This record gives sequence, structure tokens and C-alpha cells, in this order.
Amino acid sequence: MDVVLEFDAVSVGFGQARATDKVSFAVRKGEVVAVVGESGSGKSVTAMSALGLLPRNAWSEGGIRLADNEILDLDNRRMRALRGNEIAMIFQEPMTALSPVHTIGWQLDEAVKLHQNLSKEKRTARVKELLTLVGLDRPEARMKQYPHELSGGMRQRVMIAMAISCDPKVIIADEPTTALDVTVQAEILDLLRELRDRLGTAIVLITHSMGVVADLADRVVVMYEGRLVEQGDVDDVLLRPSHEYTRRLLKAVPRLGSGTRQAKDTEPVLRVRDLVVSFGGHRAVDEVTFQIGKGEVLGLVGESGSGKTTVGRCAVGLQKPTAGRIELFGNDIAKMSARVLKPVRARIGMIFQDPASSLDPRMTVAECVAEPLVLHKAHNRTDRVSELLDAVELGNALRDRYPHELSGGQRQRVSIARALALNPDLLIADEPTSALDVSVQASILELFLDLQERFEFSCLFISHDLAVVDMLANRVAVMHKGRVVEQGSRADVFGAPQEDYTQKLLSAAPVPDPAEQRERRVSRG
Amino acid sequence: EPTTQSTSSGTVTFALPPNATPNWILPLGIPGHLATYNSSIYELLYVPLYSFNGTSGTVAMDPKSSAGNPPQYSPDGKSVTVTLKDLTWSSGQKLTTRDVEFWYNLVKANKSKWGGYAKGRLPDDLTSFTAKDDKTFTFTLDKAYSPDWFTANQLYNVRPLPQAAWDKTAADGPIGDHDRTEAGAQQVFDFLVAQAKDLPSYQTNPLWKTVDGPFSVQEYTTGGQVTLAKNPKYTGADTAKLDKVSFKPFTSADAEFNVLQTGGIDYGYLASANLNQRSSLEQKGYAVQPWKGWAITYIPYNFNNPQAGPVFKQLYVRQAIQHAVDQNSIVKNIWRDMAVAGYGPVPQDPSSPFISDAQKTNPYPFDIAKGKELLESHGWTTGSDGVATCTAPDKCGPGIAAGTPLRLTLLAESGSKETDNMMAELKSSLSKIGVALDLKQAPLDTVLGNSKACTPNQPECSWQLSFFGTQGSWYFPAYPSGERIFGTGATSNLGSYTDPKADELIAASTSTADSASMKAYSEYLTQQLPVIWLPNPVYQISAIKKNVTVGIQDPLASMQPQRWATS
Amino acid sequence: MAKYLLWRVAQAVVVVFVVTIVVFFLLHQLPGGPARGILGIQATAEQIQAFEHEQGLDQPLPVQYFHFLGRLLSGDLGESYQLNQRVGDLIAARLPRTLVLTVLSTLVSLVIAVPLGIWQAVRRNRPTDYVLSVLALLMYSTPVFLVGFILLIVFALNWGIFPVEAPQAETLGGIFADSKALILPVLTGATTTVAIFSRYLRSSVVDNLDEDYVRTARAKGASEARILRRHVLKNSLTSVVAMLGYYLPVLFGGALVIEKLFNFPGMGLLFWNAAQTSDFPILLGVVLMISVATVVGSLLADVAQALIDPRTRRVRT
Amino acid sequence: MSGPTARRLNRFLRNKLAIVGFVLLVLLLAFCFLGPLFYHTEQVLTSLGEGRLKPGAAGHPLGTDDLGYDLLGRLMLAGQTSLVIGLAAGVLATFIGTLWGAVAGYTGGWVEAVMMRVVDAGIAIPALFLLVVAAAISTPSVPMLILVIGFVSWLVPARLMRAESVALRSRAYVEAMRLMGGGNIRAIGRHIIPNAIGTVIVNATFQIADAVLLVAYVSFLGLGIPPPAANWGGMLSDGLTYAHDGAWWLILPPGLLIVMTVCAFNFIGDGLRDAFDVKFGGR
Ligand SMILES: Nc1ncnc2c1ncn2[C@@H]1O[C@H](COP(=O)(O)OP(=O)(O)OP(=O)(O)O)[C@@H](O)[C@H]1O
Ligand SMILES: Nc1ncnc2c1ncn2[C@@H]1O[C@H](COP(=O)(O)OP(=O)(O)OP(=O)(O)O)[C@@H](O)[C@H]1O
Ligand SMILES: [Mg+2]
Ligand SMILES: [Mg+2]
Ligand code: NI
Repeated sequence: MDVVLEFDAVSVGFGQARATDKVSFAVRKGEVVAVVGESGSGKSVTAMSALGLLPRNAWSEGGIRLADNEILDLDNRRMRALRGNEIAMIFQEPMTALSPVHTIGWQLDEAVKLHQNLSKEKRTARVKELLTLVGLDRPEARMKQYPHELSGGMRQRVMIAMAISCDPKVIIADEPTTALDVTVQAEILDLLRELRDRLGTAIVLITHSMGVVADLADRVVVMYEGRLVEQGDVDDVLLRPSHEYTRRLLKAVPRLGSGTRQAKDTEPVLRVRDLVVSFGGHRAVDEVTFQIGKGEVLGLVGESGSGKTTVGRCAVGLQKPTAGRIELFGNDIAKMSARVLKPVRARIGMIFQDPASSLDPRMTVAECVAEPLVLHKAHNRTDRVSELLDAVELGNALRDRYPHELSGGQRQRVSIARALALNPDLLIADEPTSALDVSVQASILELFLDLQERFEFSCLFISHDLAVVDMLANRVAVMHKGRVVEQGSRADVFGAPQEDYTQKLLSAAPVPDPAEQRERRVSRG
Repeated sequence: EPTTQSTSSGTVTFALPPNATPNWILPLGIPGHLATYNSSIYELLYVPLYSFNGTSGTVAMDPKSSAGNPPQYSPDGKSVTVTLKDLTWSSGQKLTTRDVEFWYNLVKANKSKWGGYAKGRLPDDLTSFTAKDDKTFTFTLDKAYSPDWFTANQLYNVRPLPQAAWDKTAADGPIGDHDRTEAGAQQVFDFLVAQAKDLPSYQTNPLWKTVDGPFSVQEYTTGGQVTLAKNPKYTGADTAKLDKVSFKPFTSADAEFNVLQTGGIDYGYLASANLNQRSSLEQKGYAVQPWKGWAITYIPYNFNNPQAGPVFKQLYVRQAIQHAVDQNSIVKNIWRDMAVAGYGPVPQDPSSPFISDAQKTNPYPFDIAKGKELLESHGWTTGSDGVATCTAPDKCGPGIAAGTPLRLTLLAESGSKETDNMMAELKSSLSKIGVALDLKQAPLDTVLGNSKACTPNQPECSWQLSFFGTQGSWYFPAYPSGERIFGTGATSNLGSYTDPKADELIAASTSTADSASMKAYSEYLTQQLPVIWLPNPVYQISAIKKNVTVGIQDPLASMQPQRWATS
Repeated sequence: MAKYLLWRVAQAVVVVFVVTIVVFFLLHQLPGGPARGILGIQATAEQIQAFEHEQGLDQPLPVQYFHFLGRLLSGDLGESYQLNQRVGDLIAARLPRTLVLTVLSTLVSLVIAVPLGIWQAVRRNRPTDYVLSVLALLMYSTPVFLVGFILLIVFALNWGIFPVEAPQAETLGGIFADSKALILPVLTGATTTVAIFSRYLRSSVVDNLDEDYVRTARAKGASEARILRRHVLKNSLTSVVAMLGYYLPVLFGGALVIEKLFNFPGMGLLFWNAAQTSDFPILLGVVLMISVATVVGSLLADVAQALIDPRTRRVRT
Repeated sequence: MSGPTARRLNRFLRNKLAIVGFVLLVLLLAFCFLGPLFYHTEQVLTSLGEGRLKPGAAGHPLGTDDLGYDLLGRLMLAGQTSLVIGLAAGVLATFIGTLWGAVAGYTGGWVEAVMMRVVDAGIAIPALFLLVVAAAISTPSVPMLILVIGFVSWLVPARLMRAESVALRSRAYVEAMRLMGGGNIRAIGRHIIPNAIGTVIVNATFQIADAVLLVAYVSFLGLGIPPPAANWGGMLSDGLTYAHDGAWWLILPPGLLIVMTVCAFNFIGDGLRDAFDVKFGGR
């Protein structure tokens, strides 16, 4: 088979520091190469170097060949002709990667316009088609929306639509499905597969989900500490890993059905009654009712765009509900004045779905983590910050970096550390581990469980990773199209799902065994 | 070489002073509309009874542009008889005594609304009007006056008006003798004023078409652009030589100077700072000549100021201060010779029979040592800070306590480079005799508003010295008597100067026919220093196209464009 | 939207009220009152008294203010003390000139400043950036008067390319008919503001160029020019739009120096002369108009910002 | 060599022009404040006889003005006024304006409406008018001018800052901070203003330039500090009177000094901007 993209001893660095060291691998036509590895090991920067889009302060060396072009030698104009058309990229954090002041319709239209000479109507039709392809409902209405009006998963799908808009020869997908629930994820993976089969598109798939790897990849590349430590056939790597890190990684993959936690019956910390949120007539959240008891973890799973984030934001008063009642620690927040709300909020920690935008770009990691401590005049701040950073496996070396100098997973950990800094009584965790590789995720979850046991905090845990929810949650609620379609104890919901949607969800969750996953896929559809 | 087509067709374009937009046509001024650029224009349309100007070289009556023959005063000085010249309104009617009576009736019945009124003056001093016939009339006066003064300062304001066209109370109302009743006169006056307030209609309103002057209105815009055309029906002796004269408004002297340089105006002006451009202007076909003003420039002392008043009341202090004013240097270096040193209450240039020898020769020439000596010999000692303080109160004078410093505040008009420099120079030279001057600047209007005649206990009496003379402090009518500025209690006697002898001399100058009285007055006030005398700047520095002859420019600041000619 | 507009109009009315009250009060703080300035030093006590009586200046301040308001409600701004015209007419005559001048110069300035600011941001901290910064600042720190002066001397007096005066016509049609005469005044007006717009823009473009969405646009294959024009510019307009909102009242206030230099009597001069002579009705009239323009300007700026940046539209909790 | 402060300094120093600006400012300050110690001239007493000398005249390297003041010495004296007023008024206006706008934009609702309408009202009353009134009721001095100029110039930064603040207040990191129980003061001081620092700095540099020019305008209006005090702007506009004469030596030196001051502050501003721009440059 012919190689379409080849990395030849590519190193990327920032100043004196080297982020990756002589990474070499090749991607052939119609091949899906999965890049897995430690968070911060240089996956994203390697991928970006293929498009010549490294951050300004980065340098790169080595050879990158795209078809017959030596990327690093190309001038701007030639490079531009390739980008989007020959090689497309799906960026890791879709919130900041989309222009906030342009509608998504405009942004998609532009992607089409730049490489295809189509009339306005045809382009609009194409944009609609793309939005439908990535599974967005009401494409007409969506086209007119701005990025901040979409859910995390929807934004991610817009990014995907943008990348595939010109049927490129190579797609580099940097964590393309982190914000997607497993059913949508499966659809997207099908879409990519179909693209590969139809056009012979080569795909570089950076992901933390071994299930996704098993589902889609032909070959796997494993990165660790900036180096490529192992590569090979998907079956070989996943089933017969040779490198010690790969083994560790695979061992850390959580599996659905391993959960043990039971529902508790404690006095409620957060009560949500008949919550309705509508945006311009569209009911994003529709009569949602649930409660979380002290020391209890409620896993909130569900379709992308079903309103999970919105529910979380309402719970802490960041979003005004259209109707319904929310009680925090026994008080109705609608009736609380800003002054009363403030101390209440201090007892809440929140991990935002999109860590990049929830960190002040002008604050260093240490300052970000220290912020809650400063706000509550805690003593020994420096020590506490170090402790927290250690706990989320961020070395002291990162203290003085700014958010944009981190990898996606590192940013997410900063966000986690910040949320935990004050030992909150209630934690709203919106996809807290989506950007983490499973080994780091495992230790974070362990930390979480440990803290939870110790401080008995309550938690609304929003996640797409059913295995993780299975491991943490006492109870589970499933959302679909703005409604909670099913809720109950973890064991009930996951063990004996009543609703169609829940069953679909559970069956769509990929498993990290290529053969098994193939079977599951076939049986599903 | 740029030339304008205008001159060849007998048109002269005249540059109006910055922001002077003509806006009043009725020859009965009302307060707020009395600016000279208004009267300069309507005098060309409505011939005044007596016109005074300096076009002959001295300020005097100009019979050619007057509607009346020289007045005849009765021997007792209590009545005056005038014979009108043979003038015709453009409507065809003759100018008659009825037109003068019309003016008199209007003014008498509406004196409080009329802009020229001051208590005891016109029309109060005219007790009755009697017409002998169509051409001759007599005014009876309330008492005897100096004929020169009365003609130049009072009769000068009389303007025959076209009774046959204007004596009505509504635009389409009938002409009648409405003015002969008080109520009727008031209605007519109000009607005329209302018409005059309709500036946009000046060009078209038939009312303003009836004129007897050498010109009539051709264009009169709200923006201030006025064009007068020769009045073909003019029957007097002062026929216009020009076809047209056009008055062009400007937003600033700079804008005017720019246009001047391109040759866009025939008769313009320049700032003294631009005098270096004289030769370049001359090359462009202009002659540069100063237009002197019939004015004096000074800084009043506020004799009623609680702190400085007693000091100002000492003649020796005023003398010392006057000695410290280097008028010659100021004229030469600051005004670039476009001002005339002034030493007394009478305009110094052009020379006139009114000026005394004392004023001409200046009894208090620039002499720092003399000034210092005057102060020191009167008990003032200069301290280490350079400010003189009174150390011997018995010598300083009454009301001056020991330890009083000679620290004065001067509120000066802002916005002029020459004035700023003059004030800085004054501050500097006064400091040399031990007088500390604290300067404060404000727009002319504020300075005037601040410098009111007042009594010591009034709060507004806090001003000590004030300067508002960038363009001359006081412009006189033809007869430069001082009753309004130096007479006790006069409104414009801002510093409340009072001196019985001065009052006596002023009274003599206005009420007796004795022409020496003006000289005596000039001499006395030159010596008495009621104010700080300063150089009097010219009215403007004119630049006139060489092919335009304008004769001598009138120190009373009016224009006689009928006598201008182009070649 | 309608509700928001109504709410803002209500605020506007309050602002205009407050402004007129403040100005009214301040006017009467000026020592001496207007009579002296209007009537001149030669005025007699009787004349001053008569004038003050006629203009109602001898009444208590609140009474005067209510008279002013009463007339205002019937659409009457009063009559100038000195110019023998109604304030409304005066403003109507001056405004077209001022608007033409300031609108055109703001446009010219934007046409220069926007590309300049973007270009400088792209070439940040390189010699071209430095040179252009110095040039823009040179223009900024040179007083308008000097700029106009130099332009006049060079282009009008020495080379004779353009007239020394701005158009003298009083109607819009007349002004545009003499468009050649507009060039120098408009250029003069434009020079000083170029730096303002360009430097704000440079600063925000510099910030935005580092945003991730720019990387996305590049990944799409968009050219740098397109990225700047279509992506970055819109994201960077906040401060320029806020400045433009501020320029509306400036627009109505006129450009005194240019009006003086080019013999172009407009609002600036009207106001300046009125301030010099304490022509209260004119001062009040102009201030009233400027305050309306200010409120409209800030409303337009707010609306424009909401249109540009949808995130600012959200209603807060 | 790590730590945010060190990195900030490092970024500042990487902007060559910022260093030039800094050096320029030091030189200007030295010229104005130390210059008179070495170059003695009479700046109080006039000497009309020595007026209007051209540059190079004996003892007067830059010539003299109308009143015979030595121009070089006068530039130093004038610079003191201009720099002190420019800096103080500029900083005052920026400080008040930035805070005001940030608070208004961040708080929203009623508070914003009231605060911004106050700004509107301020803008609606022409500065010219306020200056005339101020001149009429008090005597000008350096502190008074600082206050007056500061008072008329804080409005624009308030507007600008409000616009930025409205855009920033809905950012997730600000929400995150509010969730942590952070108050408005911290949100404004630590998040809103730092993230609008570009606008703040550009504005501050303009404010300083504006203040220097406003002093000239103000003295032209008659609100200025009376003679023999001087300032660069005033010297420049005085000199312009003689522009038709080609008296460049009256115009160029004060003009250049003003331009240098404006540039110096702007360059330093650019450097500061870079210093706060965390995405700029390496480590
Ligand atoms: N602009 C930057 N300046 C300095 N260091 C950077 C910058 N961007 C990334 N890095 C560092 O480079 C390394 C590789 O980052 P990269 O984003 O490629 O990681 P990744 O493998 O994609 O991780 P993740 O799975 O968490 O997204 C990380 O250690 C990160 O801290
Ligand atoms: N500010 C907004 N304006 C308009 N619509 C919005 C806004 N915020 C969210 N929505 C809509 O609300 C719905 C729910 O969004 P939400 O972010 O809660 O989804 P989610 O369940 O968190 O999805 P995901 O798993 O993809 O993050 C979506 O249809 C979204 O488009
Ligand atoms: Mg990454
Ligand atoms: Mg979400
Ligand atoms: Ni009037």
C-alpha cells in the first residue's frame, strides 16, 4: 500500500525543552492509525506539526511527508492548498477552536468554499448535509447558532463536519469523540470508517479510548514521555502489548460491569424539581427531577446535547431555569440574593466540560489552582498547590506555565485540582476525565474515590464513559432529548436497564478488544 | 499672479473680522445687535443725520455722508435746528422732516427697548421735536450742552427712517401716522423689530428695499455673507463708485489670511505675527497699512477693592506702576509697531485738537529706578522675595497697614499672543520695582463679567486689575469725552475712579462750548492715572489690493465703500 | 429587543435631563452673567437690566429652567442672544457641514487605520511595525492645527492643487458639489484619529491572532489575508466599536480647529463662540443635541457590540 | 529565570522599542528636571530687547522667543509642566476610567445602566465648556489642571473598558471564579482587567499624549497656568503663529519633544502589553 503521510524522526520542542523525540511512523492510504499514550506525551503537537500549525513558540525538526510533499519545506501558499483539502484536522478542544463570533453555518460554509467552487445554494446544501452526517438535529437552525449555543459534543461534531467537508486524503483526528456519548460516537466512527472505505482516506486517530481504538484502528502507535514506544497491528498491540507502558495502560482500562457502589439514602444536598430550560423556544431541559444525597455520586449520562451540562449549570446558578425549583443545601437558589449565594457557592466545586476556556489564559497553573485558596484565605497555599498538583499527577515543572502551554489532558487536570482545592461539599464534574489517558484517569479516579470516602462530598458526575460512571456512581440518571428517561441505583440502571435508550447506550459502549468489538458492532447494526 | 475678476467689474470683496456675521438691518439697534459690522452696513442703506469719521485725516463730521446740513445751536445752547439735504428714498418719496419725526417718535416711545438708550441721554435730552417745514426741524434740549459733544455723541445717533414705507403695524397693514400715539409707536416698533428678526427674509422683504443710501441689499445670507449693490436711485452727493461691495465672513484670522494669500479678497487683514509676510503680500499685489482706531487701551485699577483699593488710591503708587510700563518696547517688540503708546484719556493717534501737551509728552516715562524710588520714599521696602511691603505706614498712606505687600492680581483677556506677551512683560517689569503681579487669564467675556464697578463690601469687588484691551479697551464716538469711563458712578467706570476735579472737567467738556475743556481733561487725567495707560493697538492691519483705492481708513471703524474705487 | 430599546430610551431621557440641568446650573456659575459679554463694555446699566429682564435672567434659576423645558417641549430651543436667529435654525444650518466633515474624516481614518492596525499586528515588533507606529503617533501627537496648516501651505498655497477654503455652500448638495474643497479639511480631520483606531485594533488583533480559532481557520486552508479579514477583524472590533460610539457626539460637537482653519462655520465654531460670549440658548441647544447624540452613540455601540459578539447578548442571572 | 514576573520582564525586554521608549523617557525626564541644573537661564524676567533671536545667537543655542526667554531653557521648564500633568492626568484618567468601566460592564443590570449613563452625561457635556467654567471659578495650577484634565478624560476609557468587560464577563473562567465564591473585586481585578490589558495600556498611552496636548489647548482657552509658566503644547501653538514666517525653531523643538514623549510612552506601553501577553514569545 502507498504511504500518504509519513513522520520521519519528528521532534517538536518549546525553547530548550523537547516535547517529542524523534517520532517516526507512517500512514497508508485507507489506513486508520491510532495514536495512544500518556497525556502530555506529545500526541497533539506531533499531529499539528503535520499541518504546520504548531504554536508560535514551538520548533520542529525531522521530516514529514504528505504524499510527495515535504511539509516542513513548503511555502505558505502551497501549504494552504493542502490544508483542509488534502489533510484535515479535528482539534482537541472544540470550544476554543471555533470562532465565537461567527455562526457555525458560516464557519462550515467557509471550509467548503475555500476548496470547492460551488454556488451559494450548493454550499448551503452541503453544509446541511454535513451537519446531518455528524448527527446534528435541526441542521437549518443549528447553522444559525453560535458555538457557545451548542453543547460540547455538538461543537465537536461541528469540528468533525468541518474536517470532512472536502473529503481530504488524510484526517488527523485529535480526540474526536471525547465529548460524545457512545451512541453518537459509534455513528461518528461509522462515518469515519465509511469515509475510509469509500475514498481511501487515511486517518490518524488520537484517542484515549481503547474501545475506539479497537473499533476503528488498523494499527496502533503508543507514545510515552515524548517517545514512540511501540507500534504495530491493532490486535498485536491491544492483546499482546510488548512495552511495559502499554501493558500498564491496558490494565488501567476501566470495564463496564465492574462497579460496586450502592445507592445511599442520605439527606439531599441538591434537589432539582421539574427543571425546564428553554433556549428560544427549544426545550433543552425538560422537566428534569433528581436529587443527590450527602456523600452520594449521581452519574448523569446520556445523549450529546441532551442537556446534561445545562442541568449542571442550573444546579449552581450559572444558568437561570425557565421553570422549576432548585434547592442547594436546603435553600431555594432562585430566592437567594447574590450575597447569600456566594458562601453557598464556596461549598461547590465545578469541573467544566471544556477546561481550556475555564482557565484564565493569563494565569499560571499555580495561580489557577491557588485561586480558590486565595479566595478563602487558606494558609500554606504554596504547599497546598503542590500537593494538589501532585495528586493530579502534574509535576512541579508545570507550575509556572500558562494554560495554553499545556496539553489538553494537563489542562483538565488543572481544572480538577482547582475544583478539589477546597474540599467541596458538592462537586459538579462535567466530563472531568474525557481528555485523560486511562492510566492517569485511573489514578485520578482513585484519588476521587479516596477523597469522596474521606470527606463524603456529593457529586453530580456527568460523563460519557459508562465504565467510569459504573465505577464511581451510587446512582445513575440517563438523559435523552432533555428528559431524564431513567434513573435509579447504578446496579439497576446498568444491570437491568428499562428504557430503550439506556439499552442502546449500553450496547453501544465499545470494548477494548478488537475482535469482541467487531462482533458487537455487527450485532448492533 | 492671481487676480480676481471681481475688481475689474467694480466689485470689492471685504473680509469681515473673525466670527462677525452681519445679522441686523434695522437702523434702530436693539441690545445684542449693536455690533459695528451691523451699523457699518445699514449706514450705507439708511443715511444717518450726521456721519462722523476720520477719512479726512482727523475725526470730524463728514457732511457728504450726512443727511442733514450742519446743525444750528441756539445761543443758549438749549435747542438745535437742522435742515435736511435733498435726498430721496428709493420708493421715490423725498426725505422729509416727517422721517426724522418718525425716528424720534419710535425711539421716545420705545426707549427701553432701543439699544442706544442711556438714562439722561437720547431721547431723554430731547424734550420736543418741531418741524418747521419739510426740510427743517428743531429739537429742544433739556439743558445746555457742548455743541460739539451733542452733535458727535447724540445727534450722531439720529437716523431718518422711511416713514412712508415703515409706519405700519403689520406687513400688509395700512401706512398711517401710527407713530404719533405712544401705543401706535410701540406697535410700529415691535413690528419693525419682528421683521428685523427674520434674518432669512432680508434679501426679499420689501420693507428693506426702501433705502436712501448709496447702496441697496443684493444678498444677505444667514451665514453672514452680504453683498450690497450700488443704489441707482441715490440722489445725494456721495454716489457709490463701485458697482458692488461684498462682505465675506470668516471663521478665523488664519482662514482669512489663507484666502488673502491666494488673492481671494480685495480688502482684508492680517495678524501682527504675519507682518513678516508683508513683502510677500506686496508681491501679490496688496498694500499693507494699519487701520488706526479712535480708542484708548488701559488696565483699570479697582479703587474699591478692599485690599488693593487703598494702595491704588495713592497717586505715587500709580505713578510708580506707570513708570514701570515700557510702552515703547511693547509697541516695538510685542505689537511690531502696530500699536501706539498711550499716555492719557484721549486717543493718541490720529492727533486731534482734544489732546493735551502733557498727554503727548508722557509725564511718566519708562524708568524702573524712578518707580522703585517712588515706592521706597513712601515707606515701602523690598523684601528678599522681591516684593515690596509697607514698613512705614505713616508714609504709605491712609488705610495701608504695616506689612501690606504690594501683591496684585490681574485678570487678563486670553486668546491673544500679543496680550499674553504684554502681560508677561508687565509682570516682569513690575517685579523689578517690587510689585508682584499674579496673572489670571480668562476669555474676554469672563473678564468683562468679572470687572464690574462695585462697592467694597460686594463680593464681586474682589478683582483688582483687569485687562480687556486686545483690540483696544474703549472706542470713542467722534468726541472723545470721558463721561462714561471716568465720570464718578458711570457704568463703564469699572474701577470706580472718582475725583471731583475730573468730574468737573468732564462736565465742562460735555456741556460747554469751551473746546479747551477737553485739553484740560486730557492733561489732568494723564497726570492722575485713573488707570494704567497702555499702548493702543490698531483696529486692524489691512491688506488692500493695489488696484483698490479706499482713502484713509476710518478710526471710528466704519466703512465708506461708496468712495472706494477700483482701477 | 423592543423592550431593551424602550428601556434605553427611558435612560436617555434621564441623561438628557440631567445634562441640561447640570449645564444650566454651571452656566449660571459663570461670573458676571451673559449680559456684559453680549452687550459689550459700552453697555449701560439700563441696557444690562433690560436685557436680563427680557431674557428672564433676573428670575430664580429653577423658574428659568422650567421655562427652558417648557419651550423645549414645544420644540423650541429659543433664540440666540446675539445672532438674531433661532437656535434650531442655527443648528440646522451648521449641522450638515459638520456632519459631512466629521463623517467623511472618520471614514477616511477608518479606511486607513483598519488595514494599518491589522498589518501592524501581523508584523508585530518588526521594523515595519515600529516605523508605522511612529508615523501614526507622529500624526496623533501633531496638533490638528499644525496638520491642517501644513496641508494648506503645501497643497493650497504653494502648489495650488486644492482651494484654501472648505466649500462655502450651506446645503448638502452645494457642499458635495464643491467636493475638491473638502479634501484638505477631511484629510486634516482624519490624520489625528488614524492612530487611535489603528493602535486599538493592533492590540486586539495581536491578542486574537493567538486564539485557537485562528489555528482552525488555518487548518481549513484559509489564507492569512482571509483569516485577518473574515475571522480576526470581527473578533477584534470591540474597542473600535466602543470608540466609534464615542465619536458620534464628537461628530455633533464639530471640529472647531478645522472649522476655524478652513473657514467652514460648523457646530464647533457655533459652540465655541457661544461659550465665549455666554450665549446661553445656543450653548444649551448644542449641549442638548450632543447629549442626545451621546446616548444614541452609546446605544448604537452597545447594539453593534451585541451584533458582533453574540456572547455579550446573553441575559444575566 | 522562571516565575511569572521574571517571564514578564523577559518579554518586556524582548521588545526592543520598549527599551528605546524607556531610555527616551529617562532622557526626557533628565532633560527637563536635571537640565536646568546645568543650563541656567532666566525664565521669569523678560528682556524684550533680546526677543526673537534666531538659533545660534550668542548664548542662545535655540534662539529666543518674543519676550526674550531662552528657548532651550524654556523647553526644559515647559517640559516639567507637560510631563507632570501628562503623566499624572493620564494615569488618573486611566485608573478611574478602567475601574469604572470594568465594574459597570461586569456588574450589569441597574448598576451598569446608572454608571454608563453617568459616563454618557459626562461625554455629553463638552469638555470645552467644563474647562471654561473651571477657569472662571478657580485659579489654574498644576494640581488643578491634573484634576480637571483627569476629570474630562476618564470617560473614554470607561466606555472602552465597559465594552471589554461585557465581553469578558461571560467567559467560563470568570464563571468558574464566581463559583468558587470569588467576589466582584477579584473578578475585575484579577480576570477582567488583565484580560483587557491591551486596551487599557493603549488607552493609557493615549491619555498621556492627550493630556500633554490638552494642557496646550487649556492654556489657549485661558485656563492655563499664567505666564511665565510654559508647557510644550503651549510653546508649539505659540510658535505656530509664526509658521508663515518659516520660524521652524519655534515649532520643531517643542513639537519633537511632544512626539518623543508620546512615542516613548507608547513604546513602553507596547512593551508592557507584551509583558502581559502570555502567549507571546518563548519562555
Ligand atoms: N505552547 C506550549 N509551550 C510549552 N509547552 C507546551 C506547549 N504546548 C504543549 N506543550 C507541552 O508539550 C507536551 C506535549 O503536548 P501535547 O499537547 O502534544 O500532549 P498530548 O499528548 O496531546 O496530551 P493530551 O492527551 O493531554 O492532549 C506537553 O507536556 C505540554 O505541556
Ligand atoms: N446559550 C445557549 N443558547 C442556545 N442554546 C443552547 C445554549 N446552551 C445550550 N444550548 C442548547 O441546549 C441543548 C443542551 O445543551 P447541553 O450543553 O446541556 O448538552 P449536553 O448534554 O451537555 O451535551 P454534550 O454531551 O454534547 O456536552 C443543546 O441543544 C444546545 O444547543
Ligand atoms: Mg492533546
Ligand atoms: Mg455538555
Ligand atoms: Ni434678539
